[in-house]
Parts: sequence; C-alpha cells; structure tokens
Amino acid sequence: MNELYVSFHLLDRQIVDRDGLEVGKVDEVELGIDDRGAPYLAALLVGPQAFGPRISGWLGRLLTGLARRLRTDRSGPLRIPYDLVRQVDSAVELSVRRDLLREPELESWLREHLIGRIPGSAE
Amino acid sequence: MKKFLAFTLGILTAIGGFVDIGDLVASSLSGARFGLALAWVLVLGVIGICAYAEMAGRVVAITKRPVFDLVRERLGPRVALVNLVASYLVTLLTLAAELGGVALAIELVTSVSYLLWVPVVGFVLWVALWRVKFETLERIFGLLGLVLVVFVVALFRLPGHGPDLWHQALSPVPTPGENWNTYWYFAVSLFASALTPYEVFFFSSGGVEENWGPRQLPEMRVNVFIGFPLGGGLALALMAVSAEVFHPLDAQVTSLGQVALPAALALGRLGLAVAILGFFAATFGAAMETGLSAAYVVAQFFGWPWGKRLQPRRAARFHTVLLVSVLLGIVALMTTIDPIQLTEYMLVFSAVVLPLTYLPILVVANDRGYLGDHVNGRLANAVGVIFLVVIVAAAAAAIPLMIVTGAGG
Amino acid sequence: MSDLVTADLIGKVAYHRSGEYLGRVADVVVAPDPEGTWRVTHLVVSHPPWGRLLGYERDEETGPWLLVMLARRMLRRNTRRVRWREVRIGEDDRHA
Amino acid sequence: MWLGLAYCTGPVDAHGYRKTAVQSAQAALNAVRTGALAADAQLLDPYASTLLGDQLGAVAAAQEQLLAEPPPDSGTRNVRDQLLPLLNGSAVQLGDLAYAMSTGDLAAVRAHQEQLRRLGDQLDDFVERYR
Repeated sequence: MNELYVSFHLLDRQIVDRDGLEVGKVDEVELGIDDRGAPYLAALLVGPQAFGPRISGWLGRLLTGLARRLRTDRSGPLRIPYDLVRQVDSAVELSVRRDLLREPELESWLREHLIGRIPGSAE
Repeated sequence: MKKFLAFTLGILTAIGGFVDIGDLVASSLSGARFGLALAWVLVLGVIGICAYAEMAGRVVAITKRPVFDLVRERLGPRVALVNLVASYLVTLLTLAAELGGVALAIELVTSVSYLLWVPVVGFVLWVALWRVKFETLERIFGLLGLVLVVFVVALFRLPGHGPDLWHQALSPVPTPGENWNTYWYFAVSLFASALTPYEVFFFSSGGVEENWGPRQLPEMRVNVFIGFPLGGGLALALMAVSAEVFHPLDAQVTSLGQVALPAALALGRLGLAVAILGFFAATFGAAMETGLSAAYVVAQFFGWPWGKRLQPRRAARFHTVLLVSVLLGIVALMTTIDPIQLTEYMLVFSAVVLPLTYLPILVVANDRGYLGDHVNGRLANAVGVIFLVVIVAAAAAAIPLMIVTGAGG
Repeated sequence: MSDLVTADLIGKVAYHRSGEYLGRVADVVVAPDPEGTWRVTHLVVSHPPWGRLLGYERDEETGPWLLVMLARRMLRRNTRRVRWREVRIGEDDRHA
Repeated sequence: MWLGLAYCTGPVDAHGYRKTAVQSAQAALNAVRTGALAADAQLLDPYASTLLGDQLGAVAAAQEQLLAEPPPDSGTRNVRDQLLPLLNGSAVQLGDLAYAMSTGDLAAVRAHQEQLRRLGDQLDDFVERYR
C-alpha cells in the first residue's frame, strides 16, 4: 500500500502484537512536525485519555470521567511509535510483543486486586 | 465425532435467538393467539439471521475481526459508543431474564419460588463461564437444548388439526378477534428476537474463540445453515403445538409452565420432563450467550484482550465486565421484575438499534481489502440489502406499535 | 510548531492558501517518503462532512450496489483531496 | 404490563372500564382453560402445583384489576356484576382442582374439570360480547 487514510485505516482500528494478541484500539494518532514544518505520522495513542476528547458531548464526558475514576489516567495514553507498526490491514500489527509495551493500569489493577485473587485465574 | 459436533456453536447461538426464555413464551403466545398466521415471520427471521451470521462468520474466518470490532471501525467512535451503550443494556437485561428463565424452569420441578434460585443460578453460571472451556460449554448446552425437539414429537402425537394449521400458516392475517396493530406488534417482536444483535456478537466472537481461519469456512457455514434453521424449527414447533392446544380454546399463554403443557398432554410425564430439561438447557445456554456477549462487546469496543481462550488473569478487564454483568443481572431480577415481560420489552428496544449492528457487517462483507475473493456474492448482497430494509422498517415501527397496542395487550 | 493529533485537523474548517473555503477535513492522507517516514501529503475535505464514509472513499468496497451508489454520489458531490501544502486550517465555524 | 398499569390509573370512562373488564376476563379464561387441560394430562407433582398456583395467581390478579376501579355508569356496573361471579368461580374451581390433583381424587378432578370448562365457555362468551 503506498498511501494510508489516517482516519479510515488507522483510527479506531484494533492493534495487535506480533503474535496477534490485542493491545488496544488506535484511539488517536499523533502527527509530528519536522524541522521544515512538514507533518508526519509519529505515533499511535491508546487509552481513554486519548479517546475521550474525540467524543464530544455527555458521552465523552462520561467516558473521560469514568476513566479518571478507574485510575487509568495517571501516566497518560500509551504511545506506540509508528516505527513499531509492521503492517496495516484489518488490524494494525506491531513488530514487537505486547509485553514490551506498558500495560494499561486498569488491567494491572484489576488483575492484582480482583481477577488474580479468584482461584483458577491462571488456568 | 469432531465433525458431528461441528455445528454446536450455531445451535447455541440460535437458541438465544429462537428459544430463549422470552421466545419460549412469545412463540407459544403467538401460536395461541394467531395460530400459525405468524409462522412466516420465523421463516423470514431464519433467512435473515443466516445471511448475516454467514457474513459475520466469513469476516471472522478471513480477518479474525469480530462484529463489535467492525462496528466501531466503520461507524466511528460516537455512533459506535451509542450502539455499545444500547447493545450492552439490551444484552444485560436479557441476561437477567435468562437467569430468571433458568430459575423458572427449576421452579417447575421443585415448586420452590424462582426468586430463591436466581442467586444460585447466577453463581453456577459465573463458575461455568470462569472455569469451563468454551467448546465444552457450547457442546453441552447446544446439544442439550436440542431435546426441545420433544415439541416436534408432541405435534405429531396431538389429535391432529393439520389442515387447520396449514390454513393458518398460508393466510397470514390476524385471526378473528385480533387486530392488525397487535398482529404487527407480534410480528416485529418475533422478527427482532430472531435477529437479536447478541447472536452475531456471540457467533463471531465464538469463531475467534475457536480460532477459525479460511480453512474453517465450510465448518462455519455448517454452523449457520444447520444451527439457525434448527433453532427456528424448534420455535416453529412451539408455536404449532400451542396453536393446536390453546388457539381453539381462545386461551393465551403467559407463563413458562403453560408452554410445557402440550408436551405433557401429548407425551405424558416423560414428555413433560424432557420439555422442562429443554427449557433449562435453552435458558442456561442463552444466559451464557448473553453473559459472554455483554463482556465481548465492551472489550471489543475498547480493544482489550478478551475471550475464554486466554487465562482470566491475562484478560482481567474482560473477566471483570463478565463478573459485574452477572452480578447486575442477579440484582435486576431480585427487584422481582417479571423475567418474561422483561425480554419482550428488550426485544422492542433491541429492534431499534438493530440497523447499527447489521449495516457494518454488510459493508465489511463487501470490502475487498479485507476479504479478497471472499466478498459477498450477488445473492448474499440481495438478501442482505432486503433484510437491511426490513430491519430498518421494523426499527422504525417497533416503538409506535408498542405504544398503540399497549405492548400487545 | 508543536506536535499535532488528528483531532486537531479532522472536523476543522479548511481554506485554500488563496483564501477559498474548501469544507471540513474528513481524513488525512499519508504516504511514505524515501526514508520510510509516513508524511502527510493530502487532506480529504468534504462539504458538508458526512461523518465516517464506511470505507467507500477507497476502491476496495465493491457492493452492495445500493450502498455503493449512495456513497459514491455523496462522495463525488462533496469530497475532494487537496494537497497539504495548499491548505490552511481555520478555527472559525462561520461555514458550519 | 408497565404500560398496562399506566393505562389503569386515574378515573376511567365506560369504554376504558369495558376494556379492563375484557382483559380480566381474558386472563381468567387463559387460567381456567389451562386448568381444564392440566386435568387431562399426566403431570409431575411439583409441576402441577406450580402451574395451578400460577393460574390461581392470574385469576386473583384479574379480580384485583377489575375491582380496583369503580364502574362509571350503570351499564358498566352490569358488566362487572356479570364478570365477578365468573372470576370467583374460576378461583374456587382452580383451587379445588389443585387440591383434588394433589390428593389423587380422580372423581373430584373430573368434576372440577367439567366446571372449569363451563366457566371457560362463559368467559369466552363474555370476551366475545364486550370486546
């Protein structure tokens, strides 16, 4: 493919790691500006902090508020440099494994405090 | 054996669409009130769900993207979020109703009030969804639900009015004493129930759980073209026995116990016991389907790791949504809301959001960039477009009909 | 100039350098340069914007006929690609 | 049901009252027909008691629905006076049928079944007449 429509091909698409495991959605795309002032595709942003602002109105506020309360907000969205993208088709595939990326705090928190404490969670 | 069991995902999915707690009663009730004059809606529903489940299954086999993934991608975040909220609520309240249905089935063999069974059923459901493998659940409840075939047997054992039934089926108009508004209200809710959105959520996610690829396309089609017609056939049998037993007496069916009565009349205690076992399996199967679907849609909207193929600790957010949904379902029922009424209202509301789920499936099934040579053929597109129009019409008519008829009064 | 996110562009009003009103930004087109960096080359502007176009802005969507017709008509009439260098993004909503 | 409740509040006119009466009669009709059918079938005991319990509950609800509103004129008073004995009879017969079935008294089961059929026909006529 020699060109991409950012909104169509990237935004809201599923991101999977090199083994096909879910990483998140492309909640927002970051464009960098180089020395000459020309914009380029810099990174994919994942997380409710990136997603919330795209939804205007009460639904967006609800979502952002919920995310804040659910302590997913502390270190900002997950930023995946575009260099790590291997391929874009029905999903955005990364060239790395999920473990190398920062895990969303909500996932770790729920595992530690709820799911991981229920017998049989590792089976 | 593997080949023989290859269609259980389709069966289990179809159970949620055709013989869950709401449908068990709704099919019998429409048989009692209209004879077989609404049988065509079931036929139409089977064709529609087959067409769309096949598309959704094909998309999953080729791209591994389940339906709610496509919903957000094609409709954009805002519309998809509205669809998410609506679909989640419909699915959650249906889950609550199914828990009630399982409890009602148990009440029929214990005469202990269903409300006391609800927490027990909820707990057992959650344990099953936590511990048992997806394929195992699918096989047990898909196959066990098939014992509802007892109503087909009952139909042949009942003193025959076969010609009457044919006559009713071939004259699709309100029977004497009924009016067109009520007729169409029943038609819309039977149709919406045949195409409830959680069926495609569950079926497509089930395809991912079972790791379908292009080589499983034939298996997927077997699931669709055996599973859904079987489910629809069971609903038709329920409608027919009720048309035979209750319709001539001008009596309506409002409780699960009455739904089983024709089986007892035709086949005695054994028939009754099998019918109740079938109710149990079908409602429990539908509870699994709706419980998982509630968690699937949320996880797929946000892109979280999901599914029973992962260890629960590797999908903590998914399993949290699942746990919370089951708890909310239990709480909803403990308000003593009538589970049967609940599903019927949910059907009407789900009719309203149906187009937001089915449009993206149709669009993606035509996307060569995704499916290559597996895009829709002419037939699939013709059926898809016709049904999209019908779905939109049903969506538009659902609430006005509910209001003018006082919900089928 | 600091970094952008697409929300800073999509949905915003676009003008031609010459001052001509173009519409609202519907999508951002990127293509790789010789070093492999994906650079913004064009904007897709539409007038008035029609949310997401279900993917019909590409050629890979083949049917069904009814939807293709609807989408193509809407696209032909209302959207076009403009080179990035020729566009100025405005904030005001006069043309909403 | 929720909408049904909304309809039932507030003072009603004769038409509304007749509509309510027909609904009550139809609910009782469903129950007595079910009872009469059940008397013919071989049933499991817990099922029979749950089924008939549900039918009794339905008749009780129908009575309550009918009596919750005052009839607005003499015509509707007449409607009520026709229906009420049928509802009462239905409740009595269903209750007695449940008892007879639980004790296995076949003669009594047949007798109550006959009464339920008769009540069913009368309720059916009532529904036909006032619908």
